[in-house]
Amino acid sequence: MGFTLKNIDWAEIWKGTQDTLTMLGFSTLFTVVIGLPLGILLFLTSRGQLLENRAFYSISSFVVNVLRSVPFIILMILLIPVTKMLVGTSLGVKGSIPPLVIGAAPFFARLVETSLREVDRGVIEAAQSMGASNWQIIRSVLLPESRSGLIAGITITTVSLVSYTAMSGVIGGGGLGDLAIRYGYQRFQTDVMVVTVCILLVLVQILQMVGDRLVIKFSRK
Amino acid sequence: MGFTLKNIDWAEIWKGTQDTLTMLGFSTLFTVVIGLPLGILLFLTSRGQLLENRAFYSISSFVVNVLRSVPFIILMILLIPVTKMLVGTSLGVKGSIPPLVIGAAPFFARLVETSLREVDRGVIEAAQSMGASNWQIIRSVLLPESRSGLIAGITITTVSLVSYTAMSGVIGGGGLGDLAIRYGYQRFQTDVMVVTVCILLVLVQILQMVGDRLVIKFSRK
Amino acid sequence: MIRLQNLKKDYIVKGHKTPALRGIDLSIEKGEIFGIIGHSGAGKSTLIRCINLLERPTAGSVIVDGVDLTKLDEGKLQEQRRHIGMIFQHFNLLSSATVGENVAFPLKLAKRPKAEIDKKVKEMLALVGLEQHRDKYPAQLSGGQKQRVGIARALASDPKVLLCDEATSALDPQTTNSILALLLDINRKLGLTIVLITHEMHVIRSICDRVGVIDGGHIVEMGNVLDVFLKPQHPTTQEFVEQVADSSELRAAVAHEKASGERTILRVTFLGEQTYQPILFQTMQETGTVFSILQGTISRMKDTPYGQLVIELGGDAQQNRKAVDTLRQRGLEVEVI
Amino acid sequence: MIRLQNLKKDYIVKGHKTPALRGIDLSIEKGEIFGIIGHSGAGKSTLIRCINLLERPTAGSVIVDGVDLTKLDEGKLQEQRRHIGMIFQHFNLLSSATVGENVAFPLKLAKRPKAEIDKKVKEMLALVGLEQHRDKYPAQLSGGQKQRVGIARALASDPKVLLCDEATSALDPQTTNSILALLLDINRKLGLTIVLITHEMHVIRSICDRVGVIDGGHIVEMGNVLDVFLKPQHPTTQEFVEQVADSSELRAAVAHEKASGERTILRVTFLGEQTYQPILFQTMQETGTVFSILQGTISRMKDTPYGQLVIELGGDAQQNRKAVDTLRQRGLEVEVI
Amino acid sequence: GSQNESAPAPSAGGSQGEQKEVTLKVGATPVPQAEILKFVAPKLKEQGVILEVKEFTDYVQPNVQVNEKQLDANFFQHKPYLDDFNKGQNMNLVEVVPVHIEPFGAYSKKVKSVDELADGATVALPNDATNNGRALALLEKQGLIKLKDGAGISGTVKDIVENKKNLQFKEVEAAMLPRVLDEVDLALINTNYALEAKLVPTKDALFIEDKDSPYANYLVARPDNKDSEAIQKLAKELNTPEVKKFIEDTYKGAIVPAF
Ligand SMILES: Nc1ncnc2c1ncn2[C@@H]1O[C@H](COP(=O)(O)OP(=O)(O)OP(=O)(O)O)[C@@H](O)[C@H]1O
Ligand SMILES: Nc1ncnc2c1ncn2[C@@H]1O[C@H](COP(=O)(O)OP(=O)(O)OP(=O)(O)O)[C@@H](O)[C@H]1O
Ligand SMILES: [Mg+2]
Ligand SMILES: [Mg+2]
Repeated sequence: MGFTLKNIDWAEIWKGTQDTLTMLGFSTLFTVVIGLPLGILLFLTSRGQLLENRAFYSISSFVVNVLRSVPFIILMILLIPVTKMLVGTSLGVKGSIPPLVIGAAPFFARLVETSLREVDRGVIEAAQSMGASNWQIIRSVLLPESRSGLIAGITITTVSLVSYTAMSGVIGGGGLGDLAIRYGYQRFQTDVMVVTVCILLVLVQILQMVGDRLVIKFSRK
Repeated sequence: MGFTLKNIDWAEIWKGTQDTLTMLGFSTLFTVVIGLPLGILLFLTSRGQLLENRAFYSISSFVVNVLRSVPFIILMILLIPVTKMLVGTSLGVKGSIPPLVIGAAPFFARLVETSLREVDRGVIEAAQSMGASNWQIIRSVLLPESRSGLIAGITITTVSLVSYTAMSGVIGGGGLGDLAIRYGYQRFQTDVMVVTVCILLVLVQILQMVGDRLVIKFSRK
Repeated sequence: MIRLQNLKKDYIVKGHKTPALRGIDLSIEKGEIFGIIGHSGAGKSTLIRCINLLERPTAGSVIVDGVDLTKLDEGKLQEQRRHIGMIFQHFNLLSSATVGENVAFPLKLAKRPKAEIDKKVKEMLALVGLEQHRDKYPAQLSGGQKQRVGIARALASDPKVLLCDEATSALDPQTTNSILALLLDINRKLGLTIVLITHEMHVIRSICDRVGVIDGGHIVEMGNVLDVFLKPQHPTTQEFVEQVADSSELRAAVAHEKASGERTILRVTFLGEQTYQPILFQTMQETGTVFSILQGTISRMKDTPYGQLVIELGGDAQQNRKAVDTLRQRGLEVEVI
Repeated sequence: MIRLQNLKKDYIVKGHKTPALRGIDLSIEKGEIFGIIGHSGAGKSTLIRCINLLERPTAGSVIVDGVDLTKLDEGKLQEQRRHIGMIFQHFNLLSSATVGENVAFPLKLAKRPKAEIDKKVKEMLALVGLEQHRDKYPAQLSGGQKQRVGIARALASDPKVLLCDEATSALDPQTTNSILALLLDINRKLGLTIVLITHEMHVIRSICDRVGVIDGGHIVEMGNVLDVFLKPQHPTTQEFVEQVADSSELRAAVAHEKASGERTILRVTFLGEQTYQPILFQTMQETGTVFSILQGTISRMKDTPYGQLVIELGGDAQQNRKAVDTLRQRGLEVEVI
Repeated sequence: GSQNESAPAPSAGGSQGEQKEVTLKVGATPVPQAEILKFVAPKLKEQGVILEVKEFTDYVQPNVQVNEKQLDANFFQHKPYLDDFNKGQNMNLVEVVPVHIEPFGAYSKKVKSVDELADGATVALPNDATNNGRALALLEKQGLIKLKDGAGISGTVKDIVENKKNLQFKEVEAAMLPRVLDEVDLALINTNYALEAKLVPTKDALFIEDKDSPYANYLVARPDNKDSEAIQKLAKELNTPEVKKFIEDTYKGAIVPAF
């Protein structure tokens, strides 16, 4: 039985690719926009740090954990009202972005927290000794000094989002992963599965390569 | 409409909890066992490092990316033969462990790579100057020096695995997440959903707390 | 300018309180250059880090420029810190910023205009001799170059108080001297107050007005550099001062001469104008005593010439006694060893 | 023991080759203590890091104990490195290991038995005075304490060659002296070869046999410590040596005396036995010249006493000329300034 | 079927062409529902109804979204499920027309007939609410197990009161069933998935639901729009002879028309 591409509808694949890119682009953007400050807060309020605050840390850590422990599909369902409020619909590409972001942001926040913890205390102290405000320390010390770690974190998160987008099929999100599941898995069309997975792979390879380049570029150690 | 626990079958919940713990325990264990060496290899063979090897890095990075970009459910299907070979069945708790591990290990490997990159070059050089073999450098320098980052990485991975285990319902993996989806979501038994999610949450909180403690305990900076 | 009152600092090591500072009282005037010496681990870094509250003291107060820093809230403390520059023992440079950006850092924090920052950075880099390394990252610098970046950075923001923790310990003597000259210059022109930890006696000698000796978390001796150097009271201070005078060498020299029998060995100390006068020679000549120098230094302490020579007299007992008396009459300090 | 042949090292900065070493030829005998001095950024650390190949030279060969390290494969190189201890400028301690574990580290790498390791660690910590800090982590140590851990670690594995990059630059004079005494002791007892970078002239003076001066990636002068110190040829060396003799002070002293009219100023150098003889006094007495010491030091270089005094003669022109001649006849080196 | 009722919508004349086009959003599972919908789409377009098919791989969202008016209708469920859902969720979605039946079958690669099933044999069931009860009911009908009275469509493994052969049940995702057929003694597989996996229900099934199964798949809408012109046009198009032929030709008896 030769492998043929008889089931492939290239228009649909192209649409799926576009959908995946849209979902990925927006969800990565918002994940970073939300996850970065959250991670910084987690770091700053944790034990022994600048804004040590047991209560705040516990609460935000709890919220992050809630979001991370709920299975993604359930999260998606639970978030429907929120999603509708935010983007007007809980369906399709648009509707899948909020759950993706809310699922990935806490995860990214943890990566951010871990990266920031690696910043040399001495350098933070140097900034403090110059009278830097906390905001300045964040912007001019923590972020630049952990830049390569943060970029690696963004890469890891984005690649995870790629496989998350597949699950958005539940709410008709579409995209390549959904195509792979709907045709490849449910309709046993191996050719669709292979093609979509290959495209996903190329996408991920590109993301990873860009990420790696940037990490090396910004690595000053 | 008051909230009652009429649908709760505690025996089943207990069974689900056990299944989740079993899946989590084994998959975390093997994820670390596989992901750690893989992450170390990724790090060592990457540019400017001890065993710099463009070809090897590209290939292993590619494999890692393949595994990370394929939607989990598809990964599970593709892995059926492997799973059967490894654990004798591709069904149930046992059958869900290999795909969980193969899905999470590459992810953990990336976290390991990122953590190792934070180890001070000077310390590695010190070990080199004492004639440490690469293996000794890994064991006595890289691992202990990045210990707190690695623990944070394990915590992040384990918590991610918690939400992954929910997906193993596809192959009858069971566990709390699957209960939440099948009863809570599909059969609208809100009480089951609430109870299972609460247990998951407690689990995740405990994992996170233990992880945080260890990170602080091993943080020597 | 700086007043420390009963300052205490305990570290917690494995759950046990281990005191690093045990009650420091210290007052440093505006425009003063105050040196701190002490053995490794004595508490010098801890003390200096308490001055800008990088280390929160366990007890006591830190008053800088009339303000008790320990009582300030976050924002006010930041405001105060902008006037206190610090050079760190381990440099603490931003590894992600170039040399130029590191030096510009405090200026950026203070939101100075870009043109001013550029000008200042250029000026500071020229002062520490790193113009050509402006675009390198710290990891690409040698140890001494990193330290100079730290110095340039601390000085860039024109602080009123400068805290130096071993600021020249990685520098060769010429660079050290040029840095010291720079500090002295700023101190004189702008009244910069400097607190300076060092283990190099010649740094203390060259620029400090007063010096404090720390031992085991206490200040065990404090005073004008001259007094402390010439009449050290506490054993630790004596050790330090002797080290300069190289007592081990002296012992060797003395042992060496043992063979020559009957001997009188003196330590003669000159100070100020006397130093350059031929007092010693004339006295010996007058009393008919022969002498040789076993060990010693003639040098200056900041602006004051001083000298300390260990000499062996070669006359007979009476001549020698006469010589000692005469030297004393002529105002020299003489100690018979 | 160590032979460097035409060693070159270029760094790549922003895509441009910037040479740090431009062809170093150097040969160090077994049991020798070789000092390296040079300005900050001259290439000292780069050179010493090339000796154990932490930095791969761009060209040239590194022969240690008869083996060309640049030609070895990984495994053999590791084997060779076990015999080369190194003390780093920035300590490079394992932050996750206690002081004790850091010192034990090279022994563990060499798979020595546990009992032996424990014994050795105890012994080394005692030598550097850190017994009480055995269970602390590096972050809980002062700068000098960290450096001492680095020294203990480097010595723990009984290396045949020891590379020291500013090994005592964070230490107070007493601790420095005790460490130097320790190094000298090991050198004498076990024939340890030491290569030592420092910017502290007195370190060179105290323990080095030979010294090399690096400037801009070249060795510009090399020789016995005495020769180099007393007759520096290259401007850089002269600067270094003058710094010890504190030429700035001299200038001040000379300026100070200007008023007194007609004057002869001499730099007189003593060496060995002469140092402790009353040659200077006797000569002056005989020629009827008055003299005062403007600046100077009488001290020793490793085992050799030496002295260098700048004196002003107070006689008339003829007396002064006579005095100079006599001093020269008596074997002193005299330079009229 | 209710093809002849017409909604009292003012604009709903018999004429075509000039009238405004309406878009219908219909949620459906991929096979065969979505395919059937896509088959009728061109004809609806001629009548001014643009059919937008949203594919779901989930059995809850299509109902929820119809109820919340994010979708106009859905096409994925049979009546027992709908009833159960309405009851459970306090909704009153209504069925419009039945279209087809997907007879549920039992397959095996290890045994040739039910009698060969050994004691303690493993049986794979779909794990979703729609099919789980249905599979159990089929097993009960074969006399392999007995379910609690009134278990009905929402019966689960927990409702089994008698299990003579001591069957071991493995509940997995419906589409997974053909893939794990090798590993179990018996698998109850939805026909659509059996088809996809190249099983021939009429030949390979050990037993299969008969044609009068109550599990006909319906087009489902809300009470407020079930009579709208567009929905009615769709309903009518779904029950044409052409569709019947399409189903018979395409699915070769594994899916049978229910009209
Ligand atoms: N990794 C690097 N990349 C680029 N340039 C470097 C690097 N390391 C050192 N250099 C440059 O090479 C030159 C020599 O550096 P090296 O560290 O050998 O100096 P050094 O003599 O040890 O000085 P110091 O006494 O200040 O430690 C310096 O100009 C330095 O800026
Ligand atoms: N973070 C810390 N935790 C515990 N102990 C500490 C800590 N920092 C310093 N110490 C201890 O406090 C004492 C004083 O340290 P400090 O750094 O003030 O010494 P120092 O006088 O600066 O020495 P050096 O000249 O070696 O730099 C030392 O014994 C040191 O081990
Ligand atoms: Mg210190
Ligand atoms: Mg150096």
